[in-house]
Amino acid sequence: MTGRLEAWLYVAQRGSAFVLAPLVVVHLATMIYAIRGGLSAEEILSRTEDSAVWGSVYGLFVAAVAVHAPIGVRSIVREMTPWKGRSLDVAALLFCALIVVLGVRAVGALL
Amino acid sequence: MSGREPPEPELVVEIWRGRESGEFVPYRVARRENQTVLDVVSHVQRRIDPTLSYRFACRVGMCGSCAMTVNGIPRWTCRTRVDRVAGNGRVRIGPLRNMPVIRDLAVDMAPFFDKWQRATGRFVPSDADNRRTFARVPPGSRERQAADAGIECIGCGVCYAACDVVAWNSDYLGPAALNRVWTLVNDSRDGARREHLAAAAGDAGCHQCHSHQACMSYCPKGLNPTAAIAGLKRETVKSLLRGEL
Amino acid sequence: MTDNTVAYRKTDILILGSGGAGLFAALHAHKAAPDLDITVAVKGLLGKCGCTRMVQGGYNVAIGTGDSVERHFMDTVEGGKWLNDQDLAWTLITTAIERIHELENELGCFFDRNADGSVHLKAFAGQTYDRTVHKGDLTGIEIINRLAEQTWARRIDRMEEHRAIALIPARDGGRISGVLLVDVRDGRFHFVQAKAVLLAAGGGPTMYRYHTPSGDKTCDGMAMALRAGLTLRDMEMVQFHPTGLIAGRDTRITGTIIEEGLRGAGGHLLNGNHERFMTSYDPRGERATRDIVSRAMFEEMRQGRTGPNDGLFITMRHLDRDLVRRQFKGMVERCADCGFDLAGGLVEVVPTAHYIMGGVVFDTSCRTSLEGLFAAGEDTGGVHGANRLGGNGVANSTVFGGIAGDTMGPWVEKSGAFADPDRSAIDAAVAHGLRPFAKPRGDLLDMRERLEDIMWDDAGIIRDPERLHRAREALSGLGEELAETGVATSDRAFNLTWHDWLNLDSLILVSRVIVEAALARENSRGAHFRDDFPEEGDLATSYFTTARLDGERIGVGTAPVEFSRVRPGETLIREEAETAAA
Amino acid sequence: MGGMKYAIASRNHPVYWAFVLHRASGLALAVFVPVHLYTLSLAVREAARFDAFLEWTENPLVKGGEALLVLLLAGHLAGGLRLLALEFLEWRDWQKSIVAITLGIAAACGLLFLMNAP
Ligand SMILES: Cc1cc2nc3c(=O)[nH]c(=O)nc-3n(C[C@H](O)[C@H](O)[C@H](O)COP(=O)(O)OP(=O)(O)OC[C@H]3O[C@@H](n4cnc5c(N)ncnc54)[C@H](O)[C@@H]3O)c2cc1C
Ligand code: HEM
Ligand code: SF4
Ligand code: F3S
Ligand code: FES
Repeated sequence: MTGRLEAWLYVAQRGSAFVLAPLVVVHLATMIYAIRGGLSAEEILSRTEDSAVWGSVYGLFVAAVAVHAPIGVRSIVREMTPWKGRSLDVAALLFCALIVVLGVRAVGALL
Repeated sequence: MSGREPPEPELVVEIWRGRESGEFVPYRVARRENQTVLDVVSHVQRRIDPTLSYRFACRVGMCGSCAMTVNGIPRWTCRTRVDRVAGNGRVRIGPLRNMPVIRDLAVDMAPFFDKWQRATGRFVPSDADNRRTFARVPPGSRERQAADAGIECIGCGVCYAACDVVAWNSDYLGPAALNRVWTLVNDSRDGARREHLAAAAGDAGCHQCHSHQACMSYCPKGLNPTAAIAGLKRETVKSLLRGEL
Repeated sequence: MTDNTVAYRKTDILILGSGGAGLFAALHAHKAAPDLDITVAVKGLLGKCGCTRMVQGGYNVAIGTGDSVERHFMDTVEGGKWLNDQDLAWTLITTAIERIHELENELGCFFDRNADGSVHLKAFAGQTYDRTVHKGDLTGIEIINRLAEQTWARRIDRMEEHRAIALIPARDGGRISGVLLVDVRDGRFHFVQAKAVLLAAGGGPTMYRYHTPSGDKTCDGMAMALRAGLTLRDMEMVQFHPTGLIAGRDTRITGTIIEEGLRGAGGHLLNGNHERFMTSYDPRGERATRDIVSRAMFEEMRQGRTGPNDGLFITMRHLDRDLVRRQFKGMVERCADCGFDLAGGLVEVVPTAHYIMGGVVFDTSCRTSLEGLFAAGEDTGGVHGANRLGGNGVANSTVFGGIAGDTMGPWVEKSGAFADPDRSAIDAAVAHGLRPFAKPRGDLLDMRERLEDIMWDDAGIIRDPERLHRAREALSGLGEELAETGVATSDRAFNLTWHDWLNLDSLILVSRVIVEAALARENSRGAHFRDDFPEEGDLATSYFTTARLDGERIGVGTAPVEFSRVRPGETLIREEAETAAA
Repeated sequence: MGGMKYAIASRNHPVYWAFVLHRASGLALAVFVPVHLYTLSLAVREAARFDAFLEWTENPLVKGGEALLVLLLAGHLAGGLRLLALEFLEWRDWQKSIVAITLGIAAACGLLFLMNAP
């Protein structure tokens, strides 16, 4: 990564958005489909357990969101609050880590 | 009295008086046919309050000196008819947003033009020997059309005043400067494409734009900086991925 | 109450004005002598004021196949009715070729092309060849934007919104020492001491009721030159553009140009009775030259056959409206913004004062008679003679601006020196500038309107001694009135009303010179038409007028034109010379 | 700008509102995602608690909140696609009117979700 931080962040944010777009479509579709008749933990698990496909789909989802959301929140904070600079960048990284950790736990639990 | 003429129709204008802090002061101005907002401001200075400060030069939309905020919208005032903006008979005129106020309606445009330079908004000759001919550039070519699309900027600062990203990030180069760089990137005669892209991709450059499209909505020349900046985003990303930035 | 302190600063080269002349001078001086401190001081924002920016038509240059410098030169001299300084005209035409390539290839102007990619040359009135390079109908914006960008990019200082008010001679006389300016923003005085000064404030006949130039141009440069003892020439030569817009009372846009191309494309001029009239003045009708059309229009107006705002009409409605809308897009939009339908309706128009051919006497390297003072652009006289060809104006400012830079750079390095200013001259100029703060408030707008009426009615398109004498009287009365009129406030910061006063001060002085020069020329040449002497006079004994300030009096004289390259009746164009000989 | 209190009317144009929605939805999603992931991970370890949680979500207020989130996700997706089209495709004039289509898609998704909900 050269000094062009903002340019790279842009690439990462738009790149992750490209990844997220189809995943979100799928997610929305399953959600709309799945909630017919109500949800239960078992139902969710039966749909996802031991499915390599679902595993990688959600894994990818988590990874993309972990890239996408912190960058977005960082720019919102930079623009709309006085908070700028290194500490904000670190906070964004921590937010990214949080999503990764929670995401790994969730995906692990589902599988 | 039968000989009395009917009273002239009047317009109430509220004009910003002061610097960064100040107030809107109401004035009553005679309505005239074909009156522009600049005419109203001139009327106040010439006939009501001689201390009112504002700026204009060409008076026909060529110099970009006369832009002000009219009812909350940045406009060139010499080409804005009062009829168009005075729906309810009231007009509120302030200085442009996002630039320091010098006094009343005149703002300091230096930051705007400094950024034009920081964005490398200037031509760099490509071929030092070939100075005695005109480069052949077919008018229909894609590059020429792209360069022409943004070339007629008059530097009025309307887009800059309309853009919230400028308001939020005082380093952001802004729509006009980036529009100029995009013109140069498309100018087949220019010899510094890389430098232009690098400047546009800087930390306060094109990637800060959220495509609000206020710039293109209010540009009095009908230019489209949004499209120019989108073009820069594409080209800079290409260069970035190729390791050329 | 009044703060008359003066801040001092120094620069090697001080340039007044940021039009084509000023900016070219800055760039060339910087190139010729990169170590010098160069400062551009300008009344408005750099590049955003003055008339170069307003150039619509384009830039004349003899680069077409079949065209030649001789042809362009002959057109210029014949257009100028043989009053041009031929060496200046020759310099203009030959250097324009260099300049246009510099504009395109070094500064980055992107002029229009033909379908095959070569540069497009368009026709402009009064020329035997298509030789006008342009960028759409906004050539000036392209030129000035590119010049300004290049200036910003270099180590060239800017004093924006600084208005020059007096050229200050050296204490021991003989040369200039610097310029006194007012910082418009805070109203303070600055004396800038300089080794060389360029006068490039761009003239501008804004003393006429209808005028085209930008609002910042009020003949300050010419007025300062007169007060510094310089001689002006050809000051009776004021060019009127036939079609200026009238939008009604108190509209700033009134007087601005309605494009000439409209007449070329078949537009009709109508009088107040909605009748065409041009055909009864000239067989070419609306397509006759600028001066003939302007005079015919003035005559119609004098006869009282006018529209609601005392003007005449132009109309395109008998033509294909979509075509008109496409071909004259900018103009149609501009009219629409003012409430007129150019393609389908009537637009009220009037001849409008456009350009002063006269100005400071200078030579082909831009020197003036005052050592250290150089001049270029519309402030100068002699290049155009009695009439300026459309497209030769911006060529003039860029050509001579560049030459001025080329001259000043090496000149300063070799023989430039800071001279001590004549303090009494500074004090007098400060006192003069502060005068309105000590006088009772008056109606400056009313005075400006009276000035414009005097000049329009009595020293305008058609002149005679009776009117000119009336104008002389009225102007001297107006000058006295101004001296006793004040601005009703002590606050000098961004005080436009004070500047209105200073503007009037310059305009009245230069108006007086125009009137005196017009009285001195007892024939009709180019832009100058005398009802009592409608003939052009003997070309072989052509003379030009000169004017200078002697105390409060304006001294006018005449001097014979030197036909240094070609005499009336001869031509430099080889084929024509040969056919004539055969 | 300090002191100068007047409405910034220039913000009142459709694209600006689209931006506001996109930003608000992005922020809301960013807040929701960690919560969502956390509750999901509960599913395995404490299926009972998770089901209790799901029951809680039967509450109409919570239901409404969920619908809103779907709406936001759909809206953010549609808005995001609009931006990607604007930035990565050559400019076409239809991009001026794409805001309306975006809102339409988002609204449709939200409605579908609500209609499907038991
Ligand atoms: C509407 C219009 C259209 C024209 N179209 C054409 C055309 O198509 N082709 C053509 O060849 N010519 C055209 N001309 C003429 C041409 O514009 C001028 O001849 C030329 O540009 C003058 O250049 P300049 O540098 O001398 O002056 P300008 O460009 O006018 O610049 C003068 C500068 O001096 C500054 N100044 C004035 N007073 C002071 C002061 N007291 N202190 C400091 N600075 C001062 C001004 O603010 C300005 O920056 C046109 C003119 C007008 C008005
Ligand atoms: C769960 C998923 C998502 C979360 C949490 C999320 C979050 C965010 C956040 C917080 C922002 C910053 C908003 C701003 O700057 O105004 C943002 C911006 C963005 N999002 Fe998302 N987003 C998600 C999904 C998507 C999807 C699916 C797309 C794609 C198509 C997308 C496309 C974009 C784009 C293009 C931006 C940039 C906006 C800008 O810079 O102007 N996002 N997102
Ligand atoms: S892009 Fe348009 S709004 Fe912006 S400075 Fe140029 S002309 Fe003005
Ligand atoms: S308004 Fe500003 S955010 Fe971008 S599209 Fe224009 S520069
Ligand atoms: S005064 Fe020049 S653009 Fe309005």
